[in-house]
Amino acid sequence: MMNVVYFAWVRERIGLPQEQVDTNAATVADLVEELKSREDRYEAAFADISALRVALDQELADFDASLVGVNEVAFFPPMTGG
Amino acid sequence: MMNVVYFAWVRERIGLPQEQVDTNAATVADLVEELKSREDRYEAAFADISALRVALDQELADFDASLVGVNEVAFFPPMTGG
Amino acid sequence: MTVRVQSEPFDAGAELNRFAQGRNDVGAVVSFTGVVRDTDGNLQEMQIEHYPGMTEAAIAKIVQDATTRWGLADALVIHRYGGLTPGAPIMMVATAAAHRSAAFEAADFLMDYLKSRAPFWKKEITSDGESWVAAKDADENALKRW
Amino acid sequence: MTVRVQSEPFDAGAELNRFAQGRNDVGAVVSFTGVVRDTDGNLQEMQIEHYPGMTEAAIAKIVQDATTRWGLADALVIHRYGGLTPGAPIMMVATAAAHRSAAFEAADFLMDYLKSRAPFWKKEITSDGESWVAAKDADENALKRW
Repeated sequence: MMNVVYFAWVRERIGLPQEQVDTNAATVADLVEELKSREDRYEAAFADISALRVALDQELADFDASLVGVNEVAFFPPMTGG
Repeated sequence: MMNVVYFAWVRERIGLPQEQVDTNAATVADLVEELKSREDRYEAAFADISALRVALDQELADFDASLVGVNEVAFFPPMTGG
Repeated sequence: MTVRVQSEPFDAGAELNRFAQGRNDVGAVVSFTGVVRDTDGNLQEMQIEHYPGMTEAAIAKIVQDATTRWGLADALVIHRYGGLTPGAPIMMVATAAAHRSAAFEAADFLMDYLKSRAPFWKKEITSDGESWVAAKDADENALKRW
Repeated sequence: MTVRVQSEPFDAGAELNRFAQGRNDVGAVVSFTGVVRDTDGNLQEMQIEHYPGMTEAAIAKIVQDATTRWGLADALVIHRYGGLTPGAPIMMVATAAAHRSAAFEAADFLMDYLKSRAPFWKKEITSDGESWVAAKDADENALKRW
């Protein structure tokens, strides 16, 4: 089971801040495809991957990164702190 | 009569913070030559003109600037504020 | 080094006065305070979301990088989350160094990195509705300076 | 715009909190505080001499230039003269602008110009004697950045 968390408008489009996902996806991109095939709200959130960022176990990563050994995947738009 | 003021080590070498000087010097450089010819302490203070700055009526100026209409001449080392 | 992520307001002046106190090797202290700006006069609230855990770790790494690179005597980052009203301080950064160029550059660097690498997201609630603040290309490009 | 030249200490934190208050068009406030540094551990006093009249006018002109160039919402300069002990604040600069780059650059500019164009001179009194602080070529060269 993978802990998947969402922030900002990704969270709003998907409709929840986090969920446990039963997945064997090898990479982040694979996980995104799995989620998109599930329901329209995921399709809406992940429509434009270039507008998104991903963190694996709280460190920024790429969409082609492996999920082996990862406990938490986070999806969010580019950060706007400061 | 010209009001001449000195700051920092220029003041210390000349031994006073300001004085009234009776002069017909046309430029700052002429005034410096006049003062140097007076006494050793002026010679000591003005030995290296490149190490000095001058202000005319409280605005930075060059040593070849005219003294026409000027009330106050100030000599000092490069500033070290901040 | 101090890093605080909090919903409560903070007193920038008091933080500045406490910062790098009692050190004789500090000649320069630079602070930056980010304030909720209401350019169009219709902002009701700025909501700031963050990623607890990752936020603190990401900021600590950025501060550590700046401290090493510029030999800072001390560094401070405070960043708020939750609902903020116009004019309220959002965050502050402070740097202390022997000389002014190090303090200035490190504070500038910290701001650039916090802006694009610390997991915060801003949403503006105006009388016309609400919208997420979009990241600017300029902010991402600013990182290339360092 | 505030310019103060004074012998009395000032409270940098209180000044920062008072600065640019109640303005909704300010998103960024940068402050710089210069502190008497005692690198070698033998500094007894820093004496600062200035040119009354010219000092205020020179600073006002520098602040006016920065305000125009970066469209500052507000700017503050406080500079002390007289005898200061190690760790004491010498001077402070603050800038307020809509965006952080303007506030940072204007504060950096103000410091560069105050350093080399405002008529202050520093003398260090140490246990080994006293000496005037020499101007650095780097400080004069820094002006070419602007």
